[in-house]
Amino acid sequence: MSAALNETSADWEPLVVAFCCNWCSYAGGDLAGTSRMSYPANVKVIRVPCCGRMNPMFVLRAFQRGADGVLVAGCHPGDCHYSTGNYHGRRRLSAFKRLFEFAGFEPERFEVRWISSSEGDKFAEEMETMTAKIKALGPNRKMRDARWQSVTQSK
Amino acid sequence: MRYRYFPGCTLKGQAKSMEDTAMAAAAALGIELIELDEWQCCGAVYPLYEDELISLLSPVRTLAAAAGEPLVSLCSACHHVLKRAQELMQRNQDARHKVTDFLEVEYSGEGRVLHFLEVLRDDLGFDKLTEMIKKPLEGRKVAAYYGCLLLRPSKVMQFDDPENPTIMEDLLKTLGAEVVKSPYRTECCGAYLSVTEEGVASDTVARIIDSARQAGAEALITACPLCRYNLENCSREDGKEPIKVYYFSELLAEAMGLPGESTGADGSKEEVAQR
Amino acid sequence: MIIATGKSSLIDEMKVQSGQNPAECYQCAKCSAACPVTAAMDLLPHQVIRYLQLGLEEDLLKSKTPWICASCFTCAARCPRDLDLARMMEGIRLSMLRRREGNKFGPADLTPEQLEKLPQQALVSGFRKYNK
Amino acid sequence: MAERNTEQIEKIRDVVAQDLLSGRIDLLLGWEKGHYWWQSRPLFARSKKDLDKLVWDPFCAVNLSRYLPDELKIHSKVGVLVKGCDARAFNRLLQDHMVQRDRVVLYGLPCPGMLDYSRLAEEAGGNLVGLVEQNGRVILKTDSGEKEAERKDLLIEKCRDCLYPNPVVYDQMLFSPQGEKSAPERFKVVEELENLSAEERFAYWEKELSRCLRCYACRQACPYCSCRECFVEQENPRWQGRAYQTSENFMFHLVRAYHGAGRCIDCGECERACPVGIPLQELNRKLIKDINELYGDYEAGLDAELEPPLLTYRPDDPAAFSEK
Amino acid sequence: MPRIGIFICHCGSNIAGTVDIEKSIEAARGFPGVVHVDEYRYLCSELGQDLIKKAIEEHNLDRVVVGTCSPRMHEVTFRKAVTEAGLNPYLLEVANIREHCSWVHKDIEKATPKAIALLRAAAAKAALNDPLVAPSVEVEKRALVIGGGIAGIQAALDIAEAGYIVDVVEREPSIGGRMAQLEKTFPTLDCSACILTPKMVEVAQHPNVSLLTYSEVEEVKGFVGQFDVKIKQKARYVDPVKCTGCGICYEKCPAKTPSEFEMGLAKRKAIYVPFPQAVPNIPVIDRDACLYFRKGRCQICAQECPPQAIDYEQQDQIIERRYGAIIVATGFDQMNPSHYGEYGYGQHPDILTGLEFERLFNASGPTGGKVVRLSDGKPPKKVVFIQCVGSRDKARGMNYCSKICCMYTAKQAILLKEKVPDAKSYVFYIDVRTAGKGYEEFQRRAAEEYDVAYLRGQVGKIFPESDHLMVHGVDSLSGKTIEIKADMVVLAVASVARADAPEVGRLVGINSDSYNFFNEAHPKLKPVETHTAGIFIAGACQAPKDIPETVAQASAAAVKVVGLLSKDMLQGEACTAEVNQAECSGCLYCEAVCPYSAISPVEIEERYHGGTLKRTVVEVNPTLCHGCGSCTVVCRSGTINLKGFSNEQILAEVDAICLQR
Repeated sequence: MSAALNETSADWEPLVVAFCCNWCSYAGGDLAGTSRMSYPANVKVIRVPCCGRMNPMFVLRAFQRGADGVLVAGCHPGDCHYSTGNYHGRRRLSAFKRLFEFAGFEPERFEVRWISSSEGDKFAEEMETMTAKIKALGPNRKMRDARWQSVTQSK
Repeated sequence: MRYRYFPGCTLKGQAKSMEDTAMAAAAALGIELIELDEWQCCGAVYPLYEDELISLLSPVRTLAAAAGEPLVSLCSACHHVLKRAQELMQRNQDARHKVTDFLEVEYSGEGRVLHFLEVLRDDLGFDKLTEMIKKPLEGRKVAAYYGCLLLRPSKVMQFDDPENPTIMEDLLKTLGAEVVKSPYRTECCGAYLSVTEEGVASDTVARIIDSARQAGAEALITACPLCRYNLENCSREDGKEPIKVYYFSELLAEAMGLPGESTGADGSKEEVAQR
Repeated sequence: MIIATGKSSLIDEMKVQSGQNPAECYQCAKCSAACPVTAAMDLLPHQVIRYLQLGLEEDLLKSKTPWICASCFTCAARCPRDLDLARMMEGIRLSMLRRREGNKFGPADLTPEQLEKLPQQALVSGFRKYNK
Repeated sequence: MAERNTEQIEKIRDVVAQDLLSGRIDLLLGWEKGHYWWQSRPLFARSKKDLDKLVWDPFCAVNLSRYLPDELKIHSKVGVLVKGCDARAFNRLLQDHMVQRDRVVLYGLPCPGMLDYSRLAEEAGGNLVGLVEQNGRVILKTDSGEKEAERKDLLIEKCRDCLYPNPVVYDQMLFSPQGEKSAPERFKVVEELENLSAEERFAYWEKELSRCLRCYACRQACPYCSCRECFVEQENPRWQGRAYQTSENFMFHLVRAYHGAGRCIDCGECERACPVGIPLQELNRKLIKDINELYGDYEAGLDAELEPPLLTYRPDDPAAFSEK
Repeated sequence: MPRIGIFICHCGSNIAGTVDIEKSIEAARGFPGVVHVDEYRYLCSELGQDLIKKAIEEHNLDRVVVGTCSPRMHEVTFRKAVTEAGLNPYLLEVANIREHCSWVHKDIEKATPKAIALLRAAAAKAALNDPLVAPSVEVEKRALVIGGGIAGIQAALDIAEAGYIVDVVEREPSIGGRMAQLEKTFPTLDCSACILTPKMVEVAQHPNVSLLTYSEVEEVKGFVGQFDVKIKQKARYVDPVKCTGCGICYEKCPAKTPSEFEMGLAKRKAIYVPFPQAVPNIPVIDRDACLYFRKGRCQICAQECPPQAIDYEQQDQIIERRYGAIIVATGFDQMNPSHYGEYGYGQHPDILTGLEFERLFNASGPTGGKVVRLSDGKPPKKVVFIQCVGSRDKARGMNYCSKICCMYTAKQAILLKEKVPDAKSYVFYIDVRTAGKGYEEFQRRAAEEYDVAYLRGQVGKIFPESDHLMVHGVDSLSGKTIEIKADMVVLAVASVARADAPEVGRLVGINSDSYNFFNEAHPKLKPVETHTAGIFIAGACQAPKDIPETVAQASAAAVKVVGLLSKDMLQGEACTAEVNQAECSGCLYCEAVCPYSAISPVEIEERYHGGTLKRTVVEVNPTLCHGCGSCTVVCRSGTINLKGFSNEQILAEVDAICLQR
């Protein structure tokens, strides 16, 4: 069954790409695992050293390639492993989020969360919520690269 | 300086002298107080329960009637209810929509809500007032009694330091009186307990008056008709030298050399606190 | 004494309508120390919160204390837990008025002397407080 | 023909000619007439003779500061005529370390706003052959006669909401400054777009951006595009796909605008340069508006000493996410 | 084309129970560049690692991907394994298919495709991995301790005893800190000075310790092993070499000002030592109080000083030194309770804070050790102690418990009884907290043997009346409101972070909690470490604590420092930023956002139109770079990149993850 067909059917499952800071949220995700919490498999995590490493182009690329939602998770402001990364990240990604919404994306499709390494429960919860929100919105077709789709189908 | 003025029920009755003296003083100070048309009750008590929206109807109607102009009252209870209702309207959208929809008025928390004392302190300035004092209250030992409603909750009322207020003392100083500070000046007088539990009010009043007397006060000022009533009527017979209770505006008018008399709570003139 | 463990509708309602959660109180009793009218109370203010915490609804409904409370807000002004006990007291009073469907106090309860002497403000606010 | 402001042009010539002669500068960036009378293009004057071609007329819209980084590679000291927007562009380049302050002489020209030929032609109706300016009005001359119009109605888009017509940085101000300006409608279009639904907004941009030819004229005109290699041309990594499709156009324009976050001086050159008329400035203005809202008022290019908002932070900054 | 090997771990049934290993292997075989795929029950075991090493040899693998538990768990293990097989450790990539997959998903139908996506992303990233080498950093064998209170003193002594050089920076003219202000210590009632002074002398005389008193840290740059610190030594206007500490100067000085050490209850001179046992015993001149500095005349101290040690021309000095490690031990403040209007602090001389009351017991204190009322000099007969003033108060104070107040209040009540035998103490408390060796016994002694009335409740308001303080309180246990005609009230105010703690934190590069106390790296397992390598914390700058706890923490921090200084070299970070200088436009935005000053401008020469052109670009100091990557985002052209998390790698991961839904 092709991806395109999949998307209209009731059992369509969204793809959520989560960029997680190595020091807090990624570890929070580990804790969710060690605590055997559960969240939807729709979420796939990419490890980054810090949310200050998050280039908005990574987010746009994900949407081009077929992501339905993107989450960036970093340390709580004030707790950055590199002391200022998330402060910078907060400004950069806030500006980007506003622009992203201005371009016509639904605000829910891109979110930033602060999740510490001790917040396994919050990690699971945020992944659950994000997935549910994206599910309710339906598949993202904005900026989706049609050619990439055909690659997807052939694989 | 132009303000809309909300009198409230008591100022047209027993506390007429507060209104008369304040209006006279305001006129002399160039403070224009324009009484709201067809005003109604201030609401009497601010509803502390979220679903008691009915009690908000009259204060919000009043606030809306001021149409964004600064709204002044003299009675501390009226001021309290209006100020808190305004804060709720600013803070709680849901309540605002319900109340304004029901009243069919437009109001979203705008306009300054002031007590006349604040007008004197902040807008006119006590310095300016000094120039208007013709008959300073020299040698008169007067203590301020604040009560509750002007001060608390301080986050909303933002009237003065809730535990160590100074506005009335500063006024008294301006009027030339000898200011006496009594530690119980911010304690409750018993409020409407005098209606149902006179004994309780007698205790609280006794403490306030004793403490003022001990500090050397010969008279008290207040901004609340109910406080004045309690201070005058609920104190126990103890054979000591009585203490006079005035509205702040009465001493204000007196010091400015304006005609006017203190009206006791029962209407008799120059009535004193203890018989 | 058996502590009520079941749900108390009064307390649940009180929590929602007053926005106050009695569980946040750690019983330092500063409210009682600050209250100017404890002399006439059968329960001290902090005990009222304790009763709320324990779900002792019936005992609360019998208490005189909520009716003694003069809403002077001194307790709320000084509470280290940022709780507004004046709101909780109001909640209990209102629930009692609403449940018992009767008024606590009306014009008939006033003496002619009181009617004549009391300031209008006292009558209006008194009726507001004691009537449904 | 546009009537030339000969008096002003003479004054400019006098001043810069002297500096060219004395060696204070060895190049002057100014304007000369283009192919048509309603076009003025950059002039690179190295001698007094070159200055004969100098003009200062209502068509000198081109932002000259943009040429500084390249010219400074071959000239040791460059003079440049700056309008309000050229001066702010200079500050932008200064802040980006693309120019050195002591190697540039700025001649300030308070700017009355430039005129838009297409608006002139439309207003004139017939074949427009020239114009005369008089007290804030413009007399349009056509084959069939004359027509008068309000000057402010004929301004090019970027000048309509210009807040700073006077140079904010200069070595020498040549004329007395223009009066204070306000731009109440600066964010009007942005706000209108904000009020649309996400779907409507996307449809709007899809329509606009689908027309992009990816000629990158917007980038070439822009004073904040100062990279040696633009991300669109990079092979490794390949940020930007080569294909002419809307997805890639979105990528380009969102990233282009984002690269100007906290840096764009709102000079409007990108939009003026766009051959297909994409309202690029609205993307830039959206970022200006939001950054001002979130992190305090900041106008890029006003003061080169003030740190751009995306290079700094406050610990209690607000965020645009649903979690603060 | 790289030659990638993929190894999938079953982790017993931890992974294999929820991820279909067979299907995963099959899918992995199809990933670009993959030449070998294998599986094992426990890949982290000795045998599992051998399996990888052998495959590297047999299949000539140049990249390895393991599908295992979290990289935070075993990345190090597998990096070591591939190194042993001759590969650079950074050519390994981990796909976290346990914590992020098999453990959080129950359905094998959903977990398997996700595991495959994670493996694909790891393989895509691995294909772009470069061999990396972590730079080595030489360790400067000298430590800096900031703060000369008991924490700083203890830490410095321990480091010095281990044989390393240590500098102690103290802002005040003398070391000693808060402990020097105390009369006695609980629960033993040792005289504070008697146990502290010998330590102060010991640290001052230790050959490995340099005391920099009346000094402040101005700047900290660098990183673990090599912190470059600027210290400002403020001018004392007294030559420390000439000064004999005779004290004639402050005896003769005519200018008086409130004494900080005495909490403003007494005056000191403009030239002064803060307290008699000060170390070093060298006075300083307070410019703001000195008549000579204010009005240009006086100079009495200079005239009277026998060794002529006064030097009005002395200037502040900047000392620049390199340290291998830093301990921050900057202590705490007491909350000013003036905003509690009901307590009337600051409005009546007989309403004191605990520390102020403490000074009344001290023989060199404001009352010469007599416990008397400051209003009339009479000994107080009824003293009310109020606990939790500002602590446990989310409305107007601090949410936390200040931990020491229950104990010092009991102590002060006991001391009071000893000094004024007919005095009666009343303690208003919410809870009495006495966890600690001998603490509960001590507090009980106060209540049982020293006649201290513990009243469970709080005080509503204090009403000053003629010659006494009317305290309105409540005892919730009896349900009685209580009024006490007190002679004195002592407020056990909250211990709070120093007002300038956030600034110190920023300066040093460590972060704080919401109360501005410095954060430890882990609340349980790393109590003295911070998130910044090489910087440690000790004492009440981390949270309120008593002396034994402070000393224990100081020794712990010292051990960490000694461990660090015992190494000659430290391994730096391999994943650092790198610049392509040819494409760098030199806008220097990266420099502006780098938290470690690792990026700096540098001029290069370049051919241009036949000639050469000088232009500015940036360079990265890899030993300073921590690899946060913040620079990469402000670099619009991607000219500055992060090794190990490069733009190419992250984009490849995005592409790979999005490939299969």
